[in-house]
Amino acid sequence: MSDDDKKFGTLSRRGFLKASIATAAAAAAPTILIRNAHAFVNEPKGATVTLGFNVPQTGPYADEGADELRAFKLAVKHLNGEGNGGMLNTMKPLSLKGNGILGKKVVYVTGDTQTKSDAARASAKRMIEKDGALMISGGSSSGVAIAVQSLCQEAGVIFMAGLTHSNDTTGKDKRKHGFRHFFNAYMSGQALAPVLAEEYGTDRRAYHLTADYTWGWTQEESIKNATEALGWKTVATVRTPLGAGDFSQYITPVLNSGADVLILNHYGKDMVNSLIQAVQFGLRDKMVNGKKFEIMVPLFSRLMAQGAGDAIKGILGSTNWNWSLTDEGSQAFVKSFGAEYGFPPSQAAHTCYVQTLLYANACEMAGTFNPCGVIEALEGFKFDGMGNGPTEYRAADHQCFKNVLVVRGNQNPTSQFDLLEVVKEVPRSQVAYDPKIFGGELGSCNA
Amino acid sequence: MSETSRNIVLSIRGVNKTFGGLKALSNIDLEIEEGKTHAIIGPNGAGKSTLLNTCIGRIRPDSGSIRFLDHDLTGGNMKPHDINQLGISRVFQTPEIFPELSLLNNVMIPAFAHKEGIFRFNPFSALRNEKAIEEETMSLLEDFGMADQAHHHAGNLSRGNKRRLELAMCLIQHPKLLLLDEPTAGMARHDTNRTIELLEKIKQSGMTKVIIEHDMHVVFSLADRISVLAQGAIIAEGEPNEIKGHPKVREAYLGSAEI
Amino acid sequence: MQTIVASSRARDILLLALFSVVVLTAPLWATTIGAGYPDLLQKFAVFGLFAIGYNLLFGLTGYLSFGHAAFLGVGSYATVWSFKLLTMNVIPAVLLSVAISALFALVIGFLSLRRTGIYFSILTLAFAQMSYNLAYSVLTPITNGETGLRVLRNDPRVLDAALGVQVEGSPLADLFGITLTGYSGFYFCALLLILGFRVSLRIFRSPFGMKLVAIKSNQTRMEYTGFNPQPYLLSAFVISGMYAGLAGSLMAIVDPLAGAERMQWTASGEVVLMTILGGVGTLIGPVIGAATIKYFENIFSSFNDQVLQQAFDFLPDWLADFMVTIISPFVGDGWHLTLGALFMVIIIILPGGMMEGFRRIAALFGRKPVKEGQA
Amino acid sequence: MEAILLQILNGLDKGTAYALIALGLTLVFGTLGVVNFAHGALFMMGAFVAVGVQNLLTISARVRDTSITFFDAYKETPYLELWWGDVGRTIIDYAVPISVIVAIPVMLLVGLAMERGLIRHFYKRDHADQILVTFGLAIVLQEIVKGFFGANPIPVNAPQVVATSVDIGSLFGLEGITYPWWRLIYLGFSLAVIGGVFAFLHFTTFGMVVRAGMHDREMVGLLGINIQNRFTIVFGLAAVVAGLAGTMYTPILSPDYHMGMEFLVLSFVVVVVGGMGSLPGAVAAGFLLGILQSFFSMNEIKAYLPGIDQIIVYLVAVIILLVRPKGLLGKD
Repeated sequence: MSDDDKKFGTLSRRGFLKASIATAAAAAAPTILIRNAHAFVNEPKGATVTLGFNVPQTGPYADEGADELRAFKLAVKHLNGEGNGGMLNTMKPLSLKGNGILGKKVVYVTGDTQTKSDAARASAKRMIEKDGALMISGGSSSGVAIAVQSLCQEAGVIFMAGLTHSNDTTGKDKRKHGFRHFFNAYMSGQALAPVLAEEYGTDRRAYHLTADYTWGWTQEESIKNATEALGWKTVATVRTPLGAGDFSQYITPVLNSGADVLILNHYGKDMVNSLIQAVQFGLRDKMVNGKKFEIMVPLFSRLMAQGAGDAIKGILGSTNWNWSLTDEGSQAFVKSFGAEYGFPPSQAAHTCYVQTLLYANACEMAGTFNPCGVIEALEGFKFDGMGNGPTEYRAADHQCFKNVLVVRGNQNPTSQFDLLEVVKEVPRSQVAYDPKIFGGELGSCNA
Repeated sequence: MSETSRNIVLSIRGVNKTFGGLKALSNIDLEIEEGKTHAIIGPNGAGKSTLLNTCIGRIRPDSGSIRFLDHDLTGGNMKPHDINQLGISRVFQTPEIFPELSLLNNVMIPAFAHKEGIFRFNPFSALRNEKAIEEETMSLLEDFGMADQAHHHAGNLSRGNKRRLELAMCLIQHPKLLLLDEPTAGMARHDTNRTIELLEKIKQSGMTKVIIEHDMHVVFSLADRISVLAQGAIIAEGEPNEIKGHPKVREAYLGSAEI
Repeated sequence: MQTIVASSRARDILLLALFSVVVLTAPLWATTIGAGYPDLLQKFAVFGLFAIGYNLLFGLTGYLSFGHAAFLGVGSYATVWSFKLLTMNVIPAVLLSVAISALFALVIGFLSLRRTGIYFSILTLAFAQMSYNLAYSVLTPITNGETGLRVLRNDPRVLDAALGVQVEGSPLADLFGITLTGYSGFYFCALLLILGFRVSLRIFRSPFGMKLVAIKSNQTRMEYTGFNPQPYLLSAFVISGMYAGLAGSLMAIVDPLAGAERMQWTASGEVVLMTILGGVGTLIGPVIGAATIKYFENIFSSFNDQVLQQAFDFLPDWLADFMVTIISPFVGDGWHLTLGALFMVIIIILPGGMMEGFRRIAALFGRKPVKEGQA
Repeated sequence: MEAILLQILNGLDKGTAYALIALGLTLVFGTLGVVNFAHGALFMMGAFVAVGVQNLLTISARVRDTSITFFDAYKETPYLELWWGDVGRTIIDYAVPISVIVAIPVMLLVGLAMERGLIRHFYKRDHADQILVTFGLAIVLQEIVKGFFGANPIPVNAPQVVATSVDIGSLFGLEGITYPWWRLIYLGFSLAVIGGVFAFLHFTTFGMVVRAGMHDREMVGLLGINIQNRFTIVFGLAAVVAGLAGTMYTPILSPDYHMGMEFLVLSFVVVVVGGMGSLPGAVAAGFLLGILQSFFSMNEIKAYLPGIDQIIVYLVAVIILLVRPKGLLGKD
């Protein structure tokens, strides 16, 4: 290392993609950009503003991604003053005027995350570098969300997370540029605990099967802490390989372990398969320790519940949102979505729709697209009328705090969409926590 | 039988080999003299191929010893490339060449092997700088009358020409012993004759050769000495003339054959 | 396929010069096909390098490895760890990555090359899958599992610390003061791609390369010719593993993150497909194959109805709608379908991949068919 | 003790699943010399035959749920149930067994079409070309299924009477060994299919010719036997076996369009560990890997070797291939 390196080393380490983005327009020489003092990445110059919707279009979560994309398109419509306005009619406080964002028409670009971090980042980079997207949203796994969130931080654009449930997204991996409306594993545990105590008592022995990766671990930890606080014992926590398909070798040891509750920290296909198979093994017909054996899935999604069929009936879990909610905001959204597509939105669609509106609203509040201004507007923003009751974007970790739903697989569905019944809407105060418990630091605005 | 004045290249003494219960080789004694062409003949299943593979240390005999020059090959654990590096080159029953490569490259590769040994890591030296080897190869191909096809794919050659190419690949290594496993098997008469011509030329160069052959015409045109193998044992050995008249041979092998 | 000696030095220099010009001007011409932005150009270069290296094994020796993604992943992890522990300068990172992936390749190659054919393929696959499964789960302390290993501001970076270099904002890879992101990152990758191409060219033209082809052509003859194929195969395996490691390192340099899924069998399969699609055993084919697949993945997947509608704006409405209806199943979330169909069509029409197509086109225009190896 | 017995059952169950897929793969390789990356897609298509049959049987009269006003939600009652009451309900309940009957001709047709239309033109081509074309085909088939059925897993139920588990421990005087009916049925069914394939290949003239062809293709051709047509049928057979495996597996694993790819790699490992082209080898390797995978997932073992269940299949594959060059039962 030379002296030169010392001299330039600190100077040249600038914002991640900035140089490239500016030159992308000029498209040629490898120049290092000298940034104009007031500009920010992808500042919209014309009559439109571009948002990037990055969802899984291939792979196991493609249906979830498709539903997210529907919600995004609907949100864009409503922002541009088309359609019936959806939640623009119910959101409080509202700065949006139905004429786009800050008078600019909203357009969007889409991409395929393939539920892989590398592909998701490549897709997000395309949106930022080529298409000039100011905000990226979407995703259906925590690994992808965290990877894209840190990319957006480096690139100096806003990331409005889609479906991501890991504590890490707004915990140890939180970023100044990333915002999450979806709830997390800790909240699932806190919301479920009182219901579990009520339904199953405080003297239970739990057996965890956990998907062997980051999200699974954080959920296992959160649920374990919450249930042990109730007085439950944890018999065993067993890690299962992601995408195991056949879980029989993990389920049979449960039979004679002395446990009387099985907790499946699985999502997506793993959840579908492990749940179906656990039911086939007759776990739910068993009596253990004088109690009826129960199975629990801490994170539910309606789309995945469909895949589990009858096995889901009577199973307890938590969810961010369900279309059957009757508050004004949820109704408005379900109505718009149903009219547009002919079926109800999923929780993934809901969170993506809300995130888009929140971003747009923040821009209006800030009066600028400058991410620093937008971040400031979003931090500590209190709103209502978007489902889940009064909600706050906490400034300390960019996590939304709102009511969490505890749901149960519906025993007697009245329609093909009526899969989950809401057992309890756990108030936000019960699921709140001190942001310090997960560590991590937001960093600073990068624009 | 052996005299000290003669130079023995390959010497096989008392070799026995059984597969399962089957006696494949029984008490074989064989000496190959330098500069001579030694033919091994015998009916199908007589054990010719087993003998050949035992000779070069590919098959371990149950008893007996095999010496090639100063090397003991009795252990039977020789790798083909080690055998070659000792100076034994081999022509197969069906020509083994590099069909995807040009004739030139086909012959250059054994030339490199001769020069470099079993392994040399030289990914950055340019092939076109290897002029000496290229020239040597070209002149050999000229001798074989194949120079005009030097840049053609070897895979497109006729069977006879493939055999000739394979011979060239062996000769460029100047082997101390050349093994020919039925060099004219499956060839048309015309190709056979051309091959014999070629082998006669090589014979004049004084190279030691072992030929395993079916075709008596070939054997009697080329061989200095002939061993006759039947049911795993050598039943007769001698000059071609001796063999022609040998009653045991006629009985066991040549009975109906035209000589 | 190969008439190796026949290529003259002048032709090789011309080929290398042409290749360099095309690569270095990519930001200009790629814009016309919507690929002119740094990330995709970087991907072209990185995966081109990966495929060139893979082709040195598969194309020359015919040994089909199904585990090369493991070396890519190892290269990425090594680079990120170098960024975390040593310095943000890329030189140690690249060297470390190449060295470690060479070591991995040496061990895996030594064991796998004891077998041939599909048995070899499955051995490499097994090693790579073990690496991936472990990296995703129990090795999380080293790999950071699903989330991926990232460079953080408060990492020790002992060399930088000793030299008093400080990082403001997110730490970024640099080369003595040049930040290697965006276009500068692409040019760094491009230079290494050209270097990698040149090395590949030399190997193709060397006695060593000729011997590798000979092993593919007839291993029995090769052995009886006096060469021991094992060290040759192992050298080729390690060299191509080093290419993979370098590619992995570059991936982590232009975007400092290393995820386990880079090592999955699908990633190994991807480089196999790239190589076959472009043309196995050809010099340029693998690069073209790599660019094609990455183009589909990043550009075709981004076409949505809105984009299509704009593209067909010039047509009358009914026709535009019709076109959008026809095309939309094949783009956006249907990009996989198009890619799969492309694989089939190309290989049905053109045994030997896209390079075969170019050769035929050249022949159509009356030129003497350019033989690969001479080209 | 019970734990070990249960794991053996789990292992056998997994083993049959692997073996069934591997069987066709190895048959096709052994006879046709084709590395078929679309074989997993055949398994997936078999599963979707069950989905299709279930969907057909449950074509429903729909009664609007009037409580929902924003979109059309229906309470669905299958016509079969409306028309025939309990009989109809029973027919729907038996969707999977019915699918098995449907799957045989459907998969046979798929297999024949695939061989005639595509695979046959690739016999003489490089393995590289075969890989690319069959991989492309697998993607295309997959995406077509996705287009029709979506990407989510779709539940398919086993008939009610066998949807839960049975106390098999009582048979042996042991306690606490319950095992799902359907898995036992699957095990029995698979063994029957495997047995059937073996019997077919060993005791029919057709099978003997095919086996001879596996040893020496040219020789059989020289005998004046039209081996080509037989190979077409072999491919069809392989497709049927893979398809049946998929159909029968649906109650255990909700099918989705991607499931074939996930089984593909594992079945290749099974085939190769067993010895490429060896049918008994594929079955033996299937059972071996299935049982080992089950055992190494036990907490008692994972406590000492964390993560071992993640890699055990591959680790065993490596060891076997290093010890036995041509797999368990492969021939040199």
